[in-house]
Amino acid sequence: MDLLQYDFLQRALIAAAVVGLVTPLIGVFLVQRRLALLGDGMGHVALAGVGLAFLFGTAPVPTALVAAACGAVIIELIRAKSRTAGDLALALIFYGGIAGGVLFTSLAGGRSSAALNQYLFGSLSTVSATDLVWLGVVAVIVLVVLAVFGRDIFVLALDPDLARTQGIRTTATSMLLTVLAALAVVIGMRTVGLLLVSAIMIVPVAAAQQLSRSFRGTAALGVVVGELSAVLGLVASFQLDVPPGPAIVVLALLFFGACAAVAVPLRRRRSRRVAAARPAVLHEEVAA
Amino acid sequence: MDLLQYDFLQRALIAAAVVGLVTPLIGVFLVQRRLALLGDGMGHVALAGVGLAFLFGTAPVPTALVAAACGAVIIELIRAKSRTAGDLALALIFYGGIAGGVLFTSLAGGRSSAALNQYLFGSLSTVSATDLVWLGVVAVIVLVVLAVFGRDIFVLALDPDLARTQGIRTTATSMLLTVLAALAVVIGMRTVGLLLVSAIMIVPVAAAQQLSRSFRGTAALGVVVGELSAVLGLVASFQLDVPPGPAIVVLALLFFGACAAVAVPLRRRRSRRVAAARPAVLHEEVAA
Amino acid sequence: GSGTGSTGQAADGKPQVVAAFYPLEWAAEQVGGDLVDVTSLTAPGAEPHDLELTPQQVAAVSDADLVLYISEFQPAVDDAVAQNADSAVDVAADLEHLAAEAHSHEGEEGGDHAEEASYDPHVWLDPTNMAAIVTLVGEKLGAADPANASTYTANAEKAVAELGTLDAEWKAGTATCTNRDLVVSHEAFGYLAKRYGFEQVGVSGLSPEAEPSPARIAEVADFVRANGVTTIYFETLVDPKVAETVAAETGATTAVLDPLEGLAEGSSEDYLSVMRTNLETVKAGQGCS
Amino acid sequence: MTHDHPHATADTDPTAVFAVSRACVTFDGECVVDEVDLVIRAGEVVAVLGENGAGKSTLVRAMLGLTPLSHGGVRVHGVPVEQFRDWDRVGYVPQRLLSAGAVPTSVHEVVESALWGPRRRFGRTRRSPDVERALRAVGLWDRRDDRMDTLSGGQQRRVLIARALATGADTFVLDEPTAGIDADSSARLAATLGELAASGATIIVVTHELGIIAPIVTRALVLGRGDHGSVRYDGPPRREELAHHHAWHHSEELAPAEAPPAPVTLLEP
Amino acid sequence: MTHDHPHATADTDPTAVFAVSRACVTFDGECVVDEVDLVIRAGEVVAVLGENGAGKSTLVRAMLGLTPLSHGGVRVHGVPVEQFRDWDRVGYVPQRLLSAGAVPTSVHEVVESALWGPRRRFGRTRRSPDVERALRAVGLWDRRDDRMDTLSGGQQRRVLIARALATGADTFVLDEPTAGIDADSSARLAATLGELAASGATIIVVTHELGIIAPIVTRALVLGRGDHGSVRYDGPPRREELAHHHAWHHSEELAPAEAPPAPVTLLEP
Ligand SMILES: Nc1ncnc2c1ncn2[C@@H]1O[C@H](COP(=O)(O)OP(=O)(O)OP(=O)(O)O)[C@@H](O)[C@H]1O
Ligand SMILES: Nc1ncnc2c1ncn2[C@@H]1O[C@H](COP(=O)(O)OP(=O)(O)OP(=O)(O)O)[C@@H](O)[C@H]1O
Ligand SMILES: [Mg+2]
Ligand SMILES: [Mg+2]
Ligand SMILES: [Zn+2]
Repeated sequence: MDLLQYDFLQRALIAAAVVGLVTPLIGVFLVQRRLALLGDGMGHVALAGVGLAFLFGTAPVPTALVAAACGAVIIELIRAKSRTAGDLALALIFYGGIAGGVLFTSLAGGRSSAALNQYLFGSLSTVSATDLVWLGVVAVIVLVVLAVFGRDIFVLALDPDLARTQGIRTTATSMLLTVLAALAVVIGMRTVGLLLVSAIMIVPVAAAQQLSRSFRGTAALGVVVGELSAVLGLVASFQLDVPPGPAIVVLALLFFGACAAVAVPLRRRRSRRVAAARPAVLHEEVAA
Repeated sequence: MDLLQYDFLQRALIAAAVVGLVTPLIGVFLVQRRLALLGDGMGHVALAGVGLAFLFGTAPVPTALVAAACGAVIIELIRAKSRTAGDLALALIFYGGIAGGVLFTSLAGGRSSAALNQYLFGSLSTVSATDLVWLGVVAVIVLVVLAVFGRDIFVLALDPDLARTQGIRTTATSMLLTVLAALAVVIGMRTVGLLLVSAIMIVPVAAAQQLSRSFRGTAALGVVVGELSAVLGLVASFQLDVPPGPAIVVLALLFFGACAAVAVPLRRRRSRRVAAARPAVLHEEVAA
Repeated sequence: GSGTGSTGQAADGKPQVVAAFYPLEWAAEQVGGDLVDVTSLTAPGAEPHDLELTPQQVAAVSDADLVLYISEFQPAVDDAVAQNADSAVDVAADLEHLAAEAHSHEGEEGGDHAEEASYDPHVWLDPTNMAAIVTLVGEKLGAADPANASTYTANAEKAVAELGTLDAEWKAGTATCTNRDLVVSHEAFGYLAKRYGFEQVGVSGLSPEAEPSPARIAEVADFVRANGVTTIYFETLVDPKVAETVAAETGATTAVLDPLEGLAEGSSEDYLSVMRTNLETVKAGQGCS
Repeated sequence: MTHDHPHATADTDPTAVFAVSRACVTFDGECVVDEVDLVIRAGEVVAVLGENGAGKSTLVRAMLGLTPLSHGGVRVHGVPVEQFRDWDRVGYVPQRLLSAGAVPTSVHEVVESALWGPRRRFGRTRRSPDVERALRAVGLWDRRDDRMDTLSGGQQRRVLIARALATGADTFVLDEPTAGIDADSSARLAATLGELAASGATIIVVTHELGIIAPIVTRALVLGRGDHGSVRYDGPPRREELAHHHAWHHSEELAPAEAPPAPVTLLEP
Repeated sequence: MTHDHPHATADTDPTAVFAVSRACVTFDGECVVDEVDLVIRAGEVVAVLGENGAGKSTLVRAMLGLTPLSHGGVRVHGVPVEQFRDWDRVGYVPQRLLSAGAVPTSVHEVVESALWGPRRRFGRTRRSPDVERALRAVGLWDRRDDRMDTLSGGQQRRVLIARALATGADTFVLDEPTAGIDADSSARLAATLGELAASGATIIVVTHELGIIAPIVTRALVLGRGDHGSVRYDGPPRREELAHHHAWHHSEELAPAEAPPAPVTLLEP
């Protein structure tokens, strides 16, 4: 069967390519800041937002976006103001999101979570043209923000004190990253699905860092792995008649396994070369 | 209405008390090892296990347990063998669990996740006598294992090198913790629900560490907060007619907020006392 | 075990009936009228990941004189019933011909995308099944409250008659349909399709985690094109995106077919009126003029 | 090469690089830095001495705005530190090594990152001669592509020093830069700092071993718990006074009287 | 107070505390510790010297079984290190400070935890006199209830030293214990190590500044890249040889010829 014969598959392919390109670029910062599960956490907070929308009769998707952004800000505030590690702050928001979602809907008169979900869950196979526009807008926002502030975020993740003595506003900068991730996750879950967007943020980065010796290298390789997983995973899901989200994620996990497996021999080989090129370490240059 | 008039509420009260007592004791180690979201992750792996059970026609709950235990072991292996941080290893398992669950069930003929869930999700209001027995057995196992190996796990979390030079087998010990947590989560989700068991593991510990200056203090205060949240949350859920799991979790989060809020003034006051008691620091004792 | 507080009659002396979700609530109301208090657990299906009953609901289940539910539809209700209610009636299991139908249903669709449980629980979408349920409820209420047994029987018969009318309307309305393929985004309409001579073609399940596979969508799109299907149905409580995708792919239109798992808040509709709306939808969509 | 009398008011001095006035830092209700008045002028090389816990790191962190003051104020180049924006004039070496990040980071990236920040958002830094010069100055240019976390402890500290040097700043705050660093590298650092000082840079070095940097130090500051705030001594680095103020070996209880353990570094067997 | 000739085969020596034979550690294909043969006997006080990256930490970690050898072997008290079980005889101070845990941990708990492990699972350790003695030896007994992460860098290292002392071991491996530690505390540590040595303990100290511990050192080991494996020098701590082997100040390029920066610690102005 020819894949591109179907419009919906063309759209799915474009969406997968965009997600595979953009999300690992956010993910590499999230991994460095030890917020690898932020994606799923934001998903749950967005659900709580929909619950709130039911309760107060506001529009669900914007409320969800606002809730996720607030969740992102709260994570950073908890981190900054109290002695709480990043993953722990995330866990608080995560469980708070689930509990809040159930409570609010229960208070709003017992609508089930299925009702919540319809406002939030997309799937690669059902991406509409409007969805593509949304994805594109968010992708551009993400790329622009990272181009401008990515270096600041990197320095911050390296060491907050060093960042501050370079004039970087630490709390604002880390909020920027988290809010950006929240935005990407909420739009992504609405269009291509939560599993896909939150996992493709992280898994390719985990694969890339097995082989890489630098942050830039990790980001670049992460994008490659993300792209490959997204496109090949979509094709495979069509061939094997399985849902595309999980297929892509499983493929990315296979990439991770492969990278981890080759990491050891590769490291060995690479450095034999380096060792050969560097006969007397630390002795060739003297003080400048 | 009198709460204890109903058998099911008596059982719920007992279950809540057991969960509030035991899970923060696991949680304090998980938080220290930066696996605060392990609970939810194990839940998803267990779901993948049920998917596998559908595929191969095995018994769902034991398969889920085995899958969760394997997930726990894999997390520790990824950590030990590749350059992957704890939270990242957890994220891999987490997304792998979701993707695997969906794929397996899709391959097994498209049963929806509702079918998965019924094998795994319990609720405090519907705890049976058999569930109580299971909970009790797991609670005893957890308490015994922690009594015997808790100190080893602590040293390991402090510093793996120091642990090894004390003769502690590091990989085995950290697997022990993760598998123990997986066991507690799977039994807990089957009986009292995933949200409750995984959140009560973590949130009270986060609250306790705001006020505490020691690991023991955090564990003790965590149990107190866990117990209070569980019991009061259950009562509140009955009064307010909301589901008990989220009510308990929200109460625990309120405790966290309260602890974080009083932490600063309390620290200030406490230490003025210390300062008074210690006029010349570092000078009263000379080499032993 | 059962609740110690299961004293039978509540403060106002009326029998307490707890229905798991809307169609059963409707049945109980039709049969019980003003003589009973009917409450609904109204927690329609879906992700029990976070679905829990409140303790008061469980207490209501354990105190009730009659609990109406369908097993394997709502796990939380199953649990509550298993421990607390002597007076629970699984309306699907207690009716042998329904169970048998369910099994044959599984046999014919086995391996496909149909089931949420070991059988299709959406029995209430066939008015004749609903009639059987109403009759059953009449019997059970009569047993629980023998003093009013004859009223219940009379009420049940009246409701069965209305359901008969509904069935007749459906039969007549769908007799002339040019298209017999009912393409739905969630396969809740198996019994209905079978009764009125349609073939249900499902696109996917309803859960967010069970996203449809692209191959399946392509297959349905091909089917839609090949068979001249003009309308894809989605249900109220579930994301219409799947239906919209297939519709956009094929040029078909979408329409709402309500599976009646619950009523919208503040709705003045009831089972009969919703089923009649469904009939109009199907007539328009399947070319039955 | 002047220095202020301790406890001078400092707010008004226009030539001061750092002007600290009546600064206190309170942790958990306890004054760690207590009533410090201090002016550091351009071109000074200040050694900050004092026992562990004397508040050396806390003081320099407060001077950089990293630790909030409970009262008092700090001005950097005349501007309150909270409003100071010329951060590219400051190079800082923290006392602690970077914690191993979850994502691999190369030595070059760590040093290069010194050139990033609000003021220099779009420049290319990968081929910056500053980075190369700085890495060569600490003898680690050939390790530039290695992962930061595979370096030895001393090498990692040297990378952090290179990072501060790469900024091209004129003000340096180094918190124990020579701890765990070998003799060669210390000497090289001393030479580099000497050059910088000669070119007019202001340098603040927190240290426990004046040793190799002693020749370039123009002023010593001894911190500790005293009667009049945290500054015990502020003046030229004279042996007796420093010894008197506990900043250097004087441990009578432990060493034989009048024969303190010879500062000679090696035994003659 | 004897020492072995370098490159002696060591496997068979029954009195050896550590017997390292032809040990190599390879990171990323590069030999960091190369063909090391070494026997350390009970009662020796060995200083391990060498420039940053010479492999000092790697060697002692390999001796403790913390870093796997790519070939060769290590025996501890006659047992291959992988099978060694008497870990309560060994006290180790790592080079890096503990990373701040997510859960608060008190100083007392950190030190106390030295007494835990497979051999001593159920004893009470909260009132152990060992813990108190060790914390007093590093002058931090009054900080015992404070959170570890609120201590200064030097204080944290002293807690780690206390942790090693509290084990009651007879073998100590200290990786740069005096880096970042004040003079008083160093002197105190030297005194404590002297006592331990006098009582027959075996001590291995990795260091860049022999300074205050010089009097008790019986043997020096200089590591570095050489023609015959990593050990450049193994023998009594004699000044000239150490200087020759790069382990101590000899930086001709930087210091004025024939007048190396005086090891005197302070300037006379
Ligand atoms: N995990 C690792 N992976 C790769 N290389 C490593 C690793 N650990 C150490 N090295 C390299 O091995 C060499 C020796 O490191 P080691 O820590 O033993 O040095 P050291 O002598 O203790 O130095 P220092 O005085 O700085 O502590 C260094 O060049 C370092 O880069
Ligand atoms: N975050 C904190 N919370 C509480 N107390 C702290 C904190 N940071 C430092 N302190 C305390 O303040 C005092 C000074 O610490 P500081 O790090 O400034 O010492 P230092 O002079 O740099 O010592 P060292 O030579 O060990 O580096 C110490 O007693 C320390 O315990
Ligand atoms: Mg300091
Ligand atoms: Mg070292
Ligand atoms: Zn989830």
